[in-house]
Amino acid sequence: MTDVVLNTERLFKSFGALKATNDVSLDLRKGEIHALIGPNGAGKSTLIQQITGHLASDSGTVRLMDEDLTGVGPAERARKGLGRTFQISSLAMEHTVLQNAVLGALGQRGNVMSFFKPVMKDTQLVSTAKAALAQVGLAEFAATRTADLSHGQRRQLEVAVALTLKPKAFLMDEPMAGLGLEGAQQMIGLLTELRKEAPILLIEHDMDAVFALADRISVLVYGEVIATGTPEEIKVNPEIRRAYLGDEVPA
Amino acid sequence: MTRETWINVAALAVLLGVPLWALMADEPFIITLATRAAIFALAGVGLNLALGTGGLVSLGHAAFFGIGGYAMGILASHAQAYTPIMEVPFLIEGTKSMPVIWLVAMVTSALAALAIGALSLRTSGVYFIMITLAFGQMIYYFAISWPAYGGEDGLSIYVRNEFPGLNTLVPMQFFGLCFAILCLALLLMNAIHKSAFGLALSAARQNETRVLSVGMKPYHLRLVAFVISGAVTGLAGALFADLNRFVSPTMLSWQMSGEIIIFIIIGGVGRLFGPVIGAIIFILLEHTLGGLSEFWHVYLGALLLGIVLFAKGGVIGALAGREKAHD
Amino acid sequence: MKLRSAALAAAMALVGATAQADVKVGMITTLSGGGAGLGIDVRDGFMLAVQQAGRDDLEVVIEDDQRKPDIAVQLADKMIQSEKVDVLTGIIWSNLAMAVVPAATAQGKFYLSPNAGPSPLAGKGCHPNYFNVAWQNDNLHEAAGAYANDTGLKNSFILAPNYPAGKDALTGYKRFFEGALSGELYTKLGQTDYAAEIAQIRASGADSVYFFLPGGMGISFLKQYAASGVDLPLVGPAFSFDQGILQAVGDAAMGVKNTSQWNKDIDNATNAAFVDSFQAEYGRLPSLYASQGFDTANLLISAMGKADIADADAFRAALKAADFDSVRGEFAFGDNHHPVQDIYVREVIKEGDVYTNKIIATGLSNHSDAYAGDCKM
Amino acid sequence: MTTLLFIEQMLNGLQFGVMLFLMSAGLTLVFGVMGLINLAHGSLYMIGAFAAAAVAAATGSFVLALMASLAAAALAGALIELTIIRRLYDRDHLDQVLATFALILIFSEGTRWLFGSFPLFLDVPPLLAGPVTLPGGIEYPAYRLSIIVIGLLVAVGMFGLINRTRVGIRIRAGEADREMIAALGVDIAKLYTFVFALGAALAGFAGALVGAIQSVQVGMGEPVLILAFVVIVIGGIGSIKGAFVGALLVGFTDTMGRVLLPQVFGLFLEPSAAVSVGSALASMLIYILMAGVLVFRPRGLYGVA
Repeated sequence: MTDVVLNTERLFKSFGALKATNDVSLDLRKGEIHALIGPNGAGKSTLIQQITGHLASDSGTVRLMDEDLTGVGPAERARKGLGRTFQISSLAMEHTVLQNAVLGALGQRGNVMSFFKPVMKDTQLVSTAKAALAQVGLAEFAATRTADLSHGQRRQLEVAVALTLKPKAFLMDEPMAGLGLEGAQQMIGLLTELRKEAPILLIEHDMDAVFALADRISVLVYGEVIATGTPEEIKVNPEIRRAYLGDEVPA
Repeated sequence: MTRETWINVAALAVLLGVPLWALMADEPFIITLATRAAIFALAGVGLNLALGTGGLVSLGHAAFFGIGGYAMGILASHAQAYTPIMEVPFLIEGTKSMPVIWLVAMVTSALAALAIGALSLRTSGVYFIMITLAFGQMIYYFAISWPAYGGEDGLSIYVRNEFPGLNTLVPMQFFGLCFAILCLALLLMNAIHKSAFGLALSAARQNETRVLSVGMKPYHLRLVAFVISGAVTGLAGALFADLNRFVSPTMLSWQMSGEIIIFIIIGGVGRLFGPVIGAIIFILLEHTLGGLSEFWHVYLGALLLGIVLFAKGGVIGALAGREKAHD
Repeated sequence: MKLRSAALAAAMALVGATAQADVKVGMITTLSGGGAGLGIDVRDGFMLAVQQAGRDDLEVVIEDDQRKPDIAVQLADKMIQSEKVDVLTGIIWSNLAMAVVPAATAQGKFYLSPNAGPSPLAGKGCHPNYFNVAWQNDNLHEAAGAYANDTGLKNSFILAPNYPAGKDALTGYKRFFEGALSGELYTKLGQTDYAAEIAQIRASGADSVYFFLPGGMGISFLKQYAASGVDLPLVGPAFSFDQGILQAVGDAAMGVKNTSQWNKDIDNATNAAFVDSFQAEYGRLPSLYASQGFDTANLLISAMGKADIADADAFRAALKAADFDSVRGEFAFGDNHHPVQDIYVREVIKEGDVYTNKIIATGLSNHSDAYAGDCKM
Repeated sequence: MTTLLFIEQMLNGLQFGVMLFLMSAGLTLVFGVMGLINLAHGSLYMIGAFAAAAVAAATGSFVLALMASLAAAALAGALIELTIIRRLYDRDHLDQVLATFALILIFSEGTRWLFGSFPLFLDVPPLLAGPVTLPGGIEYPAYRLSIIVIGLLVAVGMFGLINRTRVGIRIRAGEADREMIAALGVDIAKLYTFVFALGAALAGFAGALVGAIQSVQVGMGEPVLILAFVVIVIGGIGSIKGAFVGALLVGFTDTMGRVLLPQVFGLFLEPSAAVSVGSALASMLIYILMAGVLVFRPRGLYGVA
């Protein structure tokens, strides 16, 4: 499978008696959006954190372009091409929008230990950052203080920062959360574009968005992947309907 | 120019203008006071990189201030006694040359900051405050009980050290030197603040995960900031010891660490000129309140309390409003 | 801080043309924070003498050093540079004196020490313009060593805080004590719990304990020692048994021997008058420090009567003559400008409700100090 | 060193540890519940000692003095909580450090203004003066034994309060989730005032208890403050159990370091150098311990992440 960009093999993570992830194997292929769904507490966020390296796995491996990431810290995983957006906006709130984007570009370039050159006059970084802002539709807000952005705009900025990293794979944790209908539509449009740059592992609660966007869907319940398939396959899978959608939906 | 820039220019003008006036009015003591303010400002400028930009509340910066002071005291006392500092494995002589002393002060305090920072930065929040305090106390008690360099009595030198082309014993000339160094340090900090490093460091203060997820290590950023910060504060310590021609463990006490933080708070945390304005006001207070009452610390406490509770952002914050998100 | 006494201010208003130059004194002492009691006593003793002299050609400027060396240096600069004082005095602590005195005397000012007497200033670092009116730091400890010999003590356990004055103290004791040492301890500066040390004393087999623990450390030690049931005789220098802190120690101090160059029962007219007038003025018994402040001022005033401050050599000679009535009785300066004096042994007693001392013996007579030989001037 | 002396020194270590626990219990309680760093804790300790000394001088009763220390410190605590401290809960640690540092200045000089610059007299009650003989022939001061007992009682009492009482449940709930407990109808502001006053009372009580065998003077709170911080940081800030373990650890380390280090260095250095090096190291020892603990356990022994 040469088109696999990111995959996990038999990931485990327990907190005491709780098995947050239990033997999770997934892959993310070139050009696709792979959605990860499951009820609250199913272990989605734990899984993302294991993939980004914020949490150490009890066992199992994460591979990016066939490279084993075991023992590699979150910062290095980011530099190797994992672009992540957060469930709760995770931005430098006092900085401007452009500064946040430049921060991403800077992380991608490396060499942060530069003390004398004004970073906001570095044309290369600034143009990368501006391009990313333009792509998510935030170009006109470049000089705005991030704290002054609306909720939806912060989500867009999260994506823009991930873009500046020129990632090999995106990991997006609920990018639609809290967005209005219009905002969600906008975000769906944006993600559709983005999959061309790099595949997206998408965690999302908004089922309309998931079924509209995803090429494949995996369902996580009690830390286990109970099924993976196309939206159509998932829709008709009776086991999933029972386990995930609940009993009120007749099988 | 923004309002903050105007305030900054005014602060420098006051710091330079007052001693010039004092020179004309033949009030050499005012010049000494201004020198003291400039040196305290420098110490604060050093700490401000860690505390303001980096968000690292170090309650142990007196360690670096004192190490800088002792670098001066040890080098100069050996030079004045014509005894070498060590002979094996190689000969090290004392010196009375300020540039050499400054270099040694900065290198030794940077090394100390590297060691202390490398361990302390494993913690965060209150634990960081307390572990830096612990390291400060360690060095303080070491200095008090180590007899070789005077212990609690400290070390006196008879004449101020030398700087090529200047007579440092003339108050105005020594002030000029300190003022110039302060300006250089401000330029340096301004450059750092606008640099790639500055952007990343201040982002790490605002949001650690963000910095991690764009591929940078907050630990490294903070450690480098802590080392630069320690070196600048150490330089201030060497100048302070030279001003008094004396160094003692008092420079290493936790109250000293507290005072350096106070300069920053009065002026404005994270503001380039915060420590400058804070130090000027602190010196001013020390001398006006001291005349009012034997119990002037009560007033100082009340004033400090007022600033913390009601004037967030210090004097600069009150006068210039929120910091401009600059680019 | 300028605290001119009311009487002085009134006198100042009457300043007329005098033949001699006025003398301006800068007093730097500790008036706030932990050690303020000592500085306040020195100041009060000094100002009492100034007031009694009623001279209109003497001005005193008083500032608080907060017990911080760098503040003391700064104040000294201020007094010399802007107040243009002729004489400096007042410093309580050795480390502050070491910071201020060498620079002040080098600039041609006179310095009269009412308390601190660090060894460098008595020996190699002595200076013609530096006069110590109290003692060299080792003196009281030396007298304690001599007294221990006199009373037949053979085996002492000694302890002091781990800082230069503490080491000087034990060195001073050992210089005169001829018996053996069953233990020598340096405690942490500012330590407040001495249980471990007292256990070591109990186990050491010593026949006596000598301790130098100034301020709160001494109070803590004495209380804890009294409660421990160890009953070896205690000897200490006057600092832990002074009028100011004795009341805080209470019964735990009763009967303890301590060495001092002054006590309120020294029998001479000056002393009696001093004790009475101090009590009348301030409503408390004078302390050792007050007596030192009083003597310092009277030394200065005696010199003003003999010479003009403008003529430094003559003024210095007048100071050296020490031609004043000391509360200690006989008083003279040695060649290194430190006192040559008797040092007494006192015992803590209770007079009515007040704990105080009475002299029971003389530890050393006409005692100088160990460093005078190193002084070349 | 004989076995007997060793046992006595261990007892001293225990006693010092318990004393440290008394000093730090209030501090860790306040931090645990409100997340507040209170540098003025030492000042409350001093207020307790001064109140006890003043009342003991006036009435001659040690029991009344102890009660006065509790009342005065609790009152002072409640007062500053209502006027100042409650504005600090939502501030960052830096603001808390500075504001409470300012309170130290005010309290210290204010006390000096009221009581003068000389230490006050406070003695142990006659009943507990002098030593008692323990099994094995160790003579040990009765008062110090009482401190051990009282300290252990306070420790048990605090565990009981936190784990067994309604107030304790509220305190624990407040630690976990401030908004939740407010939603449940508990007056969080009152609860905080109560906890702060309780912490202050504990500090004042320790001040009176320890003041009887130490010096009651202005500035007595600051060394205690630093020690208390060392203790609670080692134990994990906010944990009563951590404070207890940390206090014992510091007590033993400090006591045994003072006793043993000079002797250890005496094995290979000449006596005066050994005493000097050993004492120097002993005075740094607890800070070395604290740095060591934090390097390996950045949140202290029982701290929560």
